[in-house]
Amino acid sequence: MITINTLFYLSGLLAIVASIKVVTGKQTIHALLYLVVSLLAVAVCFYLMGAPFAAGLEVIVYAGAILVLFVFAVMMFGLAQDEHLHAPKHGAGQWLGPIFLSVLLLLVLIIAISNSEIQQVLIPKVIDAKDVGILLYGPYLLAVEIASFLLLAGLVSGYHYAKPRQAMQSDDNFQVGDEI
Amino acid sequence: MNTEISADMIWKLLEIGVIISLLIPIAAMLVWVERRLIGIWQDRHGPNRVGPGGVLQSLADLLKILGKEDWTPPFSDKKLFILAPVIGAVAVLMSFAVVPFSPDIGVSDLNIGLLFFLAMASLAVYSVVLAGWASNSKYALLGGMRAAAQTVSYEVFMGLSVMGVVLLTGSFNLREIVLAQTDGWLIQSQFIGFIIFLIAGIAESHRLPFDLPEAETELTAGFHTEYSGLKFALFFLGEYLGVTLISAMSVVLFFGGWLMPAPLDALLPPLVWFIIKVLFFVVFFILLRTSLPRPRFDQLLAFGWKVMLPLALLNLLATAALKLGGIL
Amino acid sequence: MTTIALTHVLILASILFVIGFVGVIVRKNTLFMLMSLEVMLNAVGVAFIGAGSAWQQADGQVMFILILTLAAAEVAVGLALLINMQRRYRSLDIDILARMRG
Amino acid sequence: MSLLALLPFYPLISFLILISFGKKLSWQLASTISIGAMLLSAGSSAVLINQLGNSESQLITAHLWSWFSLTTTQGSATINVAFYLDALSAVMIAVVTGVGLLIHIYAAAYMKSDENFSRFMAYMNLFIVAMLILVLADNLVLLYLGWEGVGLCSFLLIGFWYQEKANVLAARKAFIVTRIGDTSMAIGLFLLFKSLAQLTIVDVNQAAQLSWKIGDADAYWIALLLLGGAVGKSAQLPLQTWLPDAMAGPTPVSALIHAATMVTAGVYLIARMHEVFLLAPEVMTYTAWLGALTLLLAGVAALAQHDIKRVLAYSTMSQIGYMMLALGAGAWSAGVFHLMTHAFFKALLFLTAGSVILALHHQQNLFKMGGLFKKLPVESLLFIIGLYCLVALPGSSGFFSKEAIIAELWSSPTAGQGLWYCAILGALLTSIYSCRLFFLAFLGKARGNSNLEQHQDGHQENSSQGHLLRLPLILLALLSLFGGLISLDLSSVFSSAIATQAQTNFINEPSWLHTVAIVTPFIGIVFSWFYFKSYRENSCDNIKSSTGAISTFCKSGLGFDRLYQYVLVRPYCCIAKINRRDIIDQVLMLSAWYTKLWYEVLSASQNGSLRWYAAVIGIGVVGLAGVVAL
Repeated sequence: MITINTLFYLSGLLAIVASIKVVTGKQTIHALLYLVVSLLAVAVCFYLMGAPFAAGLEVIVYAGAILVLFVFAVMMFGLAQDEHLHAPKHGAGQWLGPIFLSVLLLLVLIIAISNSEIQQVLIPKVIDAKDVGILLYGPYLLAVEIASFLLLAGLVSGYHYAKPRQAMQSDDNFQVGDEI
Repeated sequence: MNTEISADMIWKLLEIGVIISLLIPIAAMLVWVERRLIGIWQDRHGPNRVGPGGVLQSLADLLKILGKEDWTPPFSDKKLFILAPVIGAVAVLMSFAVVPFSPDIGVSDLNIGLLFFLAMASLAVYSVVLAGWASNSKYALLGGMRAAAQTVSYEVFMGLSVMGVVLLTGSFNLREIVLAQTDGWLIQSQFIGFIIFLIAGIAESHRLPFDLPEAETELTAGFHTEYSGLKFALFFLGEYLGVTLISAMSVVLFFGGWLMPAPLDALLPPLVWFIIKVLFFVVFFILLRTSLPRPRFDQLLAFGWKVMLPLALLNLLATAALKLGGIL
Repeated sequence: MTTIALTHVLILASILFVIGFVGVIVRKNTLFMLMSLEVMLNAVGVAFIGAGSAWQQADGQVMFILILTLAAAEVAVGLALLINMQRRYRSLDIDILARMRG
Repeated sequence: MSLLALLPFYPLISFLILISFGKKLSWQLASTISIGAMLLSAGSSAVLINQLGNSESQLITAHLWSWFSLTTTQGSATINVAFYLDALSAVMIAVVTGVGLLIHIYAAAYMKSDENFSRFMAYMNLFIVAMLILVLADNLVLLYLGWEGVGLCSFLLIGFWYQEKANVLAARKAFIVTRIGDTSMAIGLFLLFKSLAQLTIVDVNQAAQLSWKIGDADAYWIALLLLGGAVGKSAQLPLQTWLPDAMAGPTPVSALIHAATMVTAGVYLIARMHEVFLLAPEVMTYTAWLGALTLLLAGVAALAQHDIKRVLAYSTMSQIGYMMLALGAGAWSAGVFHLMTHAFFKALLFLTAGSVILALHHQQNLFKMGGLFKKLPVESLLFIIGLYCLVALPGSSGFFSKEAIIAELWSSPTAGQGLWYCAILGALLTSIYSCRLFFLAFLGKARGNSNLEQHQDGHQENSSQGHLLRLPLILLALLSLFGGLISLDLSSVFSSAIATQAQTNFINEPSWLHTVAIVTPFIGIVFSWFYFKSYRENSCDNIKSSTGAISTFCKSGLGFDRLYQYVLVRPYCCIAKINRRDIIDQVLMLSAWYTKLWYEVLSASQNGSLRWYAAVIGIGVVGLAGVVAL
């Protein structure tokens, strides 16, 4: 029967599969959509874990804004051709080392998690936006301010970097003095 | 949530089925309503042949569309091409899940209902963007990019404009928001918020005058240039459902949902009042379409970021200040 | 009423994190690296939310919001740089940028 | 701030202006600035000396600021930048600023046509600054600063025409050779500080008297090392070889630095530190013997020189030998007195020689001069005055000072009869080489100076330059003639020395000593009159310079240069060649190699590939987490 647990595991599995598809994808747009799926699945997980506000933000900000930005960028570049040129060669050597390393990392993480005697079980009580807000504008006020500055910096630098320049040419003679 | 199938769950599923099966015809009917109204305002007849007064025009259109070849362009990205209209329709339909139609009717009483609505609205962007991308044609791509830029921009103000409502009612739950307006509709205190929400809503649903992603005169049809048949119908459905949704949300957020002032509320059942209000807004949307010219794209974005955003922020600020001062 | 074990949430986060990590190492395309980074950030978010729920504290969500902010800023700058890179090199291959070696 | 404190700053300011603006300044402006600064200095020192005479304590001090402080186990000593003027330094500043002023005036005219005129004047001013610091220093560290400063200026001025290799080599030689003496002096100062924990001159002299007995090892070594410094600076045996070569510099430099002032710094040092020397009688004897040997050596060498300036250079060495001899014999006042008079007449001689050289279009070879007496009568007369003093004929300033020295030798406990004979022999030699010089240059027939007339024309056109050249000469001539009448009262400075001498100074002196001393120069003149007859009466266009082995040997300064070349320079070069790839360096290079190894390893890891970095971070995390988890 469908329980919260099964739902959680299902969406977790979905997130994992979608993430794998993101990493191994060849088509940029497809990979992006898989990422969206992964994010939505994670959002479901959040909701099931009793964090509906985070789930909402995950969808609105992550899936709805950040990834749209990605899609927008991809559409602007017309990256499809480029991706085919530089797609990873699916030789075993390309993937072997990283996967070995990652499996090792995963093993270490899992061992660490299982050894640390975490007995907690998620309590199905909803922590709603109000709690988060109270905390955010109480003890975390400074963090909020810093985050706002971070966003401002991101805004300014994003504008600066993406500003088109007349003299921008595709020459490879990148010089130290060049403005980026 | 119980592990067994309860009568509650069955009732819920039934409710969902009924609402969806009602919504789609309503959206279809809106096409006829729109055409008729435009006709009337433009001093002509509009579709009036099929059925009494042309009521069955939409049905006829549907039949025509179903009879068409379901053509997918060979140069397109097939999966996405098919997926795009589906996303659009589904996202809008999902949004209706949180809309409280009346005290008893409503699919889900989600405690983050408003957020859910915003989330679905933001997901709806993918429909347009992907359609533009998957079509692999320049008009579609340009339309898609316009849609992405426009939607992402206006989503921000939409979110900000409804925050005033959240501030005053103290909840994301739409039912609670409606109930909080028992003493007076929020349009009194949130007039600016309502205006912003309305404008953003028009932009979100790509209605005139903000239909630049599908501007017929310059982009032939924007992101759905390459679409035809049932897939095109899905886009159309999505658009009219979107109009309905925005109207419904306006009613819920600013005009007290099913609530009516004291002498009037007893006259009709709440659901009817709700539908009347929504229809009022739908008609308003249609009127808007006929009466306003289309701006340039850069004007649209500049208007958004330079006028709407400061306005929304000011509104939020003022609301917060008044709330803090105990005035509201 | 069943509940989810925190261990499982953390393991889910670990798996997502590792997947993203593989992507960062393996992919040459900078765009894919950015996406993989998003996966990794998201995994961290999962861990935070899980922990927050386990202890019934809103701090987990606060941290998630901060991560969200970080991700937004990162994407803004990252994509702008990507646009520049595309303009300059007509490619998004990160190895092209390996010229500034120590 | 008192006048004393300002004294070195006038030339310093002038130096800064001249060196900063350099070629932008016209000749008029540059010479006005530098001479004006000297005039201020000279005026100030005249006022100061007057004040000193009137003051009761016989000294004037000025404390400017604390420089640094030294701490030892015995306590700490603060080194101040402070000036100290007593009778001895008064003599020195009189010489330095007075003669310096005259030579500046002369130099302004002499160097007028040089394109680096302001640089030259700047160096001259800087030299005056350093020299004033040296003589006014209240402590030995400041003295050492001045000491090195004058060495630097000497180097800069000898090599002033640095485009010519000989000049550069001479400058380098002067610098290196004096550096040997300076090193010795520095070690002496270290020892002094270690032993007495004092560096202020007055305190050192007092503490030395109190804490050492006569003949103490400390006193002996310190005095010996200080003597080493003095020997280097004053061009005494065995570090005398640099002075003749230093004549490569412009003539005013030779006059100012290498005759009148800097080379006498050694004499000043020993006189300053006389309390220490008194405690080491052996060292005083060494000083006397060094002086005597230098005196004779330089006299002999001067006999064979061809170059007019080299003759004068050897003469300077010889005269400083007299001063050293005097100091070694304990005739402090006489030594300092001779220093002063020598400054006057040797400056006069050099400057006159400079005028002659200028008139002869930079001809310095004696054998190509001759017959100048008729053509340059004024210069000849001035030169005769100079030589008159140098030879110490009765009535001249040199006579008074030299006779004072010779008179004290016989009965001195640290000198003795042998040295008296040396001094007499030196006097004889002095008169002989002076006569030779005069005969060769001014008498006989003109040899190879046909361009003199032509130059004379140019000379007359530029009469202001001529006046500027002659004015200092005449003043110096007057000083040389009558400087001997200045009564130097240094008893306040050398009171302790006089006290110690008073006890022993009663050895019977033979009555003929003074007669012999006075007669000796005349014997030399008479001898030369006949011996150098050919020079005197020469009428042909050319005369042979003797080319015999002895003559060549003498001409080369008794072969010291060659000796050092073989004994020191060659072996050193040899060792340097063997150790070209420095052995110690190789050991140090090991660490460099090691660093480079690490650099290469780390550099290889910085391959610029972002994915590689990420992977390395991953490996690090795996490692760390592994450690934590397992």
